[in-house]
Amino acid sequence: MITAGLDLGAGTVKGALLEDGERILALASRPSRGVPVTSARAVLDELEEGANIAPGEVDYLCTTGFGRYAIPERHLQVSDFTSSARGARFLFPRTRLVVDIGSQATRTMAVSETGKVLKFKMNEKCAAGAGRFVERCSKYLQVPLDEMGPRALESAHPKLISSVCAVLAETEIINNVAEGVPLSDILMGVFLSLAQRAHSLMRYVGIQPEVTLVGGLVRSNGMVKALRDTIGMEVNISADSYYAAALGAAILGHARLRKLRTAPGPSGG
Amino acid sequence: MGTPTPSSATPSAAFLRDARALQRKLVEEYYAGLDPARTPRRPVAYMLVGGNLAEIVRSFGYEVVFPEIVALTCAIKHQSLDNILHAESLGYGLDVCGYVKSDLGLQDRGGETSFGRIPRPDLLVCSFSGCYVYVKWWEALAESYGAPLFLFDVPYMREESPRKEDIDYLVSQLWEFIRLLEKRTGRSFDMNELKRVLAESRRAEEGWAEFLQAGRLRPSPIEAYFESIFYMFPINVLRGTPEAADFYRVVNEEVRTRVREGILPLPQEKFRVLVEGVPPYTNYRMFWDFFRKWGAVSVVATYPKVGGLFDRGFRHDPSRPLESIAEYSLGAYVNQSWPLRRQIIADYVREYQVDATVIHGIKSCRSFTAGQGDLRDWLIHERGVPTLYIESDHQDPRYFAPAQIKNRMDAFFESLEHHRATAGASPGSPP
Amino acid sequence: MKGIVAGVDIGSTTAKCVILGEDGQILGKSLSAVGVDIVKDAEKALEAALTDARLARSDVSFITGTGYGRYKVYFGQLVVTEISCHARGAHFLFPKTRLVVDIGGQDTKAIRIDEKGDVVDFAMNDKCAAGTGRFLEVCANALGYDVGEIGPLSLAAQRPLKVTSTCTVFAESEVTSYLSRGKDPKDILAGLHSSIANRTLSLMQRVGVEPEITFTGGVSQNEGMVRALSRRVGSPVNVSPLSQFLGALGAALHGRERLPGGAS
Amino acid sequence: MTVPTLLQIRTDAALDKEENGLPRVELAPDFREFRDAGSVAEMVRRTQEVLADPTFPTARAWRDGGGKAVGCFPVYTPQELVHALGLLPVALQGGGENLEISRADASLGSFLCSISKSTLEMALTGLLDPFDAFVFPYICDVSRNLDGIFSRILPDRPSHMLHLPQNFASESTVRFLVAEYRSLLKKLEKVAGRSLRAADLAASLALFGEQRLLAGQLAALKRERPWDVSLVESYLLLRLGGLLPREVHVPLLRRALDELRGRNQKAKDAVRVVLVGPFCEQPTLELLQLIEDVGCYVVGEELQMLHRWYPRVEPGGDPLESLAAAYVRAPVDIGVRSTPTTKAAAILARVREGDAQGVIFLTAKFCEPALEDVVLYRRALEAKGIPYLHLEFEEKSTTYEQARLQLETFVESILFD
Ligand SMILES: Nc1ncnc2c1ncn2[C@@H]1O[C@H](COP(=O)(O)OP(=O)(O)O)[C@@H](O)[C@H]1O
Ligand SMILES: Nc1ncnc2c1ncn2[C@@H]1O[C@H](COP(=O)(O)OP(=O)(O)O)[C@@H](O)[C@H]1O
Ligand code: SF4
Ligand code: SF4
Ligand code: SF4
Repeated sequence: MITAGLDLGAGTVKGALLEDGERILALASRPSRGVPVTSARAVLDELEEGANIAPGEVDYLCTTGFGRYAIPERHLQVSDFTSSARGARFLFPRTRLVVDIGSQATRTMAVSETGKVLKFKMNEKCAAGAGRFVERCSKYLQVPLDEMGPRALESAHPKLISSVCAVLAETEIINNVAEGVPLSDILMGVFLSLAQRAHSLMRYVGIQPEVTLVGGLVRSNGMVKALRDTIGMEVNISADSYYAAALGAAILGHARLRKLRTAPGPSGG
Repeated sequence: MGTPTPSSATPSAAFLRDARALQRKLVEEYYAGLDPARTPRRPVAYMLVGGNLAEIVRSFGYEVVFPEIVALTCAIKHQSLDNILHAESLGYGLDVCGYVKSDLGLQDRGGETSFGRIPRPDLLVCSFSGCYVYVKWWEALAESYGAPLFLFDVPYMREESPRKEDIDYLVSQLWEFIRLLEKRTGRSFDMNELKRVLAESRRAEEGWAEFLQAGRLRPSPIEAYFESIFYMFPINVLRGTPEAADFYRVVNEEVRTRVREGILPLPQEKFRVLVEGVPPYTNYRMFWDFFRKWGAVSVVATYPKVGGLFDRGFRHDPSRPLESIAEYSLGAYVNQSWPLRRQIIADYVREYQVDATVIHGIKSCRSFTAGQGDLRDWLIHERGVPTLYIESDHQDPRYFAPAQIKNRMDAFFESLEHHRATAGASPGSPP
Repeated sequence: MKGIVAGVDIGSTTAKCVILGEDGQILGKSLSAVGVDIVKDAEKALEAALTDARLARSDVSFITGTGYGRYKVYFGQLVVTEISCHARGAHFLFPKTRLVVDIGGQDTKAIRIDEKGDVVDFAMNDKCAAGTGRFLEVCANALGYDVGEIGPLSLAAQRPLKVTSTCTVFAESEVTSYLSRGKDPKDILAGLHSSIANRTLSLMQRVGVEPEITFTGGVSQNEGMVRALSRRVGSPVNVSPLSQFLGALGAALHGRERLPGGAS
Repeated sequence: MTVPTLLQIRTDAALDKEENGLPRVELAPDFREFRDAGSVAEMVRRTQEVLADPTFPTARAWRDGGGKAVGCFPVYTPQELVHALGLLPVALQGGGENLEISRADASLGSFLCSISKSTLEMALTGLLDPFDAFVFPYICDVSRNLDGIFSRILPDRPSHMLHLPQNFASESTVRFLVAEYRSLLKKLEKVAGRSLRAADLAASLALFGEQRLLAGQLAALKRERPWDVSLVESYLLLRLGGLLPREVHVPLLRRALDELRGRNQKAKDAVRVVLVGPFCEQPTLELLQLIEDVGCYVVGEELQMLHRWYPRVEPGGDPLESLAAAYVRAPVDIGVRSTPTTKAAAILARVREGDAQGVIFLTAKFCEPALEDVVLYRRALEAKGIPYLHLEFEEKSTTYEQARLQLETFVESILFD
């Protein structure tokens, strides 16, 4: 059984192809601004190519993410929380708390042993606490996204950002630069501010080991360090964590398909 | 409600002298006296500043804690944010009053502050006088501590003088409260003791009113906002003790010295300002600097009246103990309807020869803030008083944007100064 | 004695400089982005304007700084807030102005002025960055446009949509969610513009809406915004190609008044 | 997963058209549109039309018939007093999605709930012209302060702030409330041009008692057979009750109940939830529908509380005192009333009453009374392992992505294993 999971995020479309709900056949991603459908199709093609299978060999497609309703041929769609939680548990089976920092939102969920979401919370009010903010800082500070993490790690005295507003925070950063605060301290300050916002969400749902970080920011070692330092606890990461939601969708798709095949009957959902 | 930090630098050594030192000492002694480890331990009552029943509770031997004051002390000492963040992780939203979050966060973390440990309550007295949040806050305290809660329901003031039915309602609640205290403490109520405490209150009130009214002098020997906030501590927290009454003797002595020796809050009083609203305690010094830079002295302010409108004549009256306590609780500034509030402000503008008003709105305090925009409009268009409205928070430093606030204050005073210069009045030049 | 004066406006987004001749004619100007080194940006803004005017630094007798970075204009002799400067600048270009609306990168201001160009009352966006130039930039980017393109596009809308988000950053997601529902970007843009116009009107009403109205700041270069605003106000608003420079111009004018014999 | 719905809420097409001007609905002074409404579908459609028009069509029609109307801010006003004087009490429950807010921000402040802003906006723009007087109960500091602003901007129309007592343990509370009611009556009598007659008040108590009884039956039906009546339907039927003359609404509600009781639809596999928080500002219809669309059955809520304080006023004795006593003894546990029990007990009782599987906190943005209770409620739910979700809403929203995402997750977290 081959199932595909597509995570149509606000910034990037990610896809995962899974065999029997266990073995990763391929992973792929593509930026998506605005309408994610074209990028999603391209990701699907790339997955099939990567796994070397013909189109049509995918038995089941499950979508998640902000654009989850945009793909008409999907068999099922699930929310980002549900899929990220499954994906995180797949990668780290002892996960009890998942932190997902994507481009527009930071989400946290407490999960059960089976990967079921028990409690969850996302940043709703202010957007200063998510990846898009990091992207803008990268533009303003003229440090490429990939380099922000490594540069931040050089920081000795991180400069925290006090403003709650993403836009005002940018001005604050610019002021800091003007006042001669070292770049690495500013960068670490950006990650720490994100980590602190995530921390308050995490405390809302309750912190329990193990903690697994997923979503776009997992790619930045600066973010990982900031989160570890802030919560004072180990945080699981892996190369595939970026694809957690897509993986989770593929896993949920597999579970659903198996249920359908073993007990054929009226389908709902 | 002023308990400023002892570590804060005095603006002018000559200006803030003995009274300020004495105030610091009173604050320190008060918090030291609260230490739960102290023996013999006295029962503790939590109370709100507005319309409080401190005299009655003191006459039963309770120690009184005012969580608002603890919270503002934390804010001045830059300790409020940690408590607020903790409260947010408990589920308190961004838009909940900063005092509530600061206090409940602190309580949940064990009550430890840099100025002492705040004891747990044995009794919760909620004077619902001017702010609905009080009710919610005390419900939360009651649920956390399981301590008995007395809700003193104070009708809102919509007419200038209290109605008879209001006083009747309040007095009968007071008797019910006294019965509760008798039951809790096993002591019986001593009316003479209450009268004695009220007489002390009255003495402090006389002194405090005298101090506030010094702002009418031209130039004003006092800073009616920033300085008053220091001196609010005794009238709000220690009212009913001889120390409070003695404190204002020292204060007024100092004010008289200032007048004699020409010691002023600022070398030159360029603008006589009325300040309305709760201060941004987290950036109190900086905010004061923004005024000083322009030669702006606040000669009158509404915030120091949250504990009672003593400057407008109210006194506790030992000959009518419960009635006067009832009248007192009706008289907190925020318990006045907007028409009454507007009247008070109009009187202040006239009596204190005010040049301009600065309104400081608090993002998370609706009681004070909802309608301040309308007040601004009224002051400018119906009263011809130049008015600036700025907004931040009393407890949450994340909402104090220094550059923005400074920009507005600069623009406001810059144009006032320019108008004066071109109108041929006192010329001034930007610093 | 009159002399050549300069005004340097260091905003949150851009640095502007205007050089004013003895008779009040504009000799040169410059516009550049504000980067991380504000002090240097201020220097550069002045240098560029001097080059534009073919003048040397020594030709200028008085320099005034304004804008958020006004205290970073170390080489100036005076600082004035941009509120007073926009008032002065608007009065200079359109002497009958009574209300100035300045929408810049991070702030929106409504400034009521008297017949001399002095500030009577002003109001600024208090809540957050919503409704400012940055807000438009973010939304433009989300739709894949440059900020210069969106005004004209919004004017071509057929069925304007409503954008209600009060937050810059969440307006971005509102915009993308409309896109994903297959809405025409022009209609979304028209919605954005009218939402900002509405918010701006609310500020204007704080100080009193009185003609003539002059629209200044970078966003006044956006004709979609100009149209949306005048439609919402119900009367035309003054704009000029110099609108973005009115802060700097006003600063120069304030400086000129400081020169001996300079006060008009 | 969809709940069968009879409603066309607001389609995108309709949304796009709304740019120019406000929709305007004209009703006959005898309200025959509602007297004759034969089916729930028709009642619901007409109510939606009325709500889309922020110029208060029912109050205008009442005036056309020669009457006077009194605007009553949420949550509780003794409408019986207004009615007994021959005045029409009309619930002021916000401006709806068609009203643009541009002036109220300046007077009131930025960090405030939508209902307070839209109410003030309507006052500033003449939309409250159909009213002769206003009542603001002290439910929170915002509502209280609104009264003070009204007194300045609408000086020739009386506005009264009613101090609703919060000390329910005192022996003198009822007496005080009677005195409060008398002050209100003094103002209303001037508006009505006559004084209150005891017999009229008794008749009003009976009429409102009937309305409350039916409202209670509707809530019970929704609780017992949530698949037979959608949340939007039950909400709109009650919402109408604060707008129409009660003499028209009571029979309408009775007809509606007859029809709803006859329904026999198939139950879906949905999660039974209680909605907590929207006691004052009302969520949009889209949001209410979304909650059931994603797979919830709402089996308890705090919408339209004005009809639900007490089942009825005890007959006999002094009617004014009975009315006050009914308020003081009301078994109501919401954010704007100091709780007679603990918050923990209150929320668990409500979950039990609805046999609910979870709780959705649906609080108006910036509504502090609601926000503060959420913490205590959630502590109690956590102790019992009952799932909950917290969402905030505003009067004007056009997208529901975030709400949908969280609602779906909530349902998935209960249904999936
Ligand atoms: N190499 C990288 N280094 C640092 N941050 C990155 C990197 N790649 C992506 N990001 C961050 O990840 C975010 C995108 O996260 P993602 O989970 O893909 O979002 P979404 O699912 O909303 O599209 C970006 O906004 C960016 O901040
Ligand atoms: N040609 C243009 N068309 C539309 N918008 C523009 C144009 N030029 C500048 N802007 C807007 O003006 C803003 C900058 O305005 P400006 O007054 O220079 O701001 P500040 O003084 O705060 O730096 C930018 O955010 C941009 O959105
Ligand atoms: S303060 Fe900034 S991030 Fe917050 S709501 Fe406003 S624009 Fe958005
Ligand atoms: S008056 Fe304002 S600051 Fe004080 S408790 Fe009430 S809401 Fe908070
Ligand atoms: S919604 Fe909440 S804050 Fe607003 S008026 Fe109603 S109770 Fe008060």
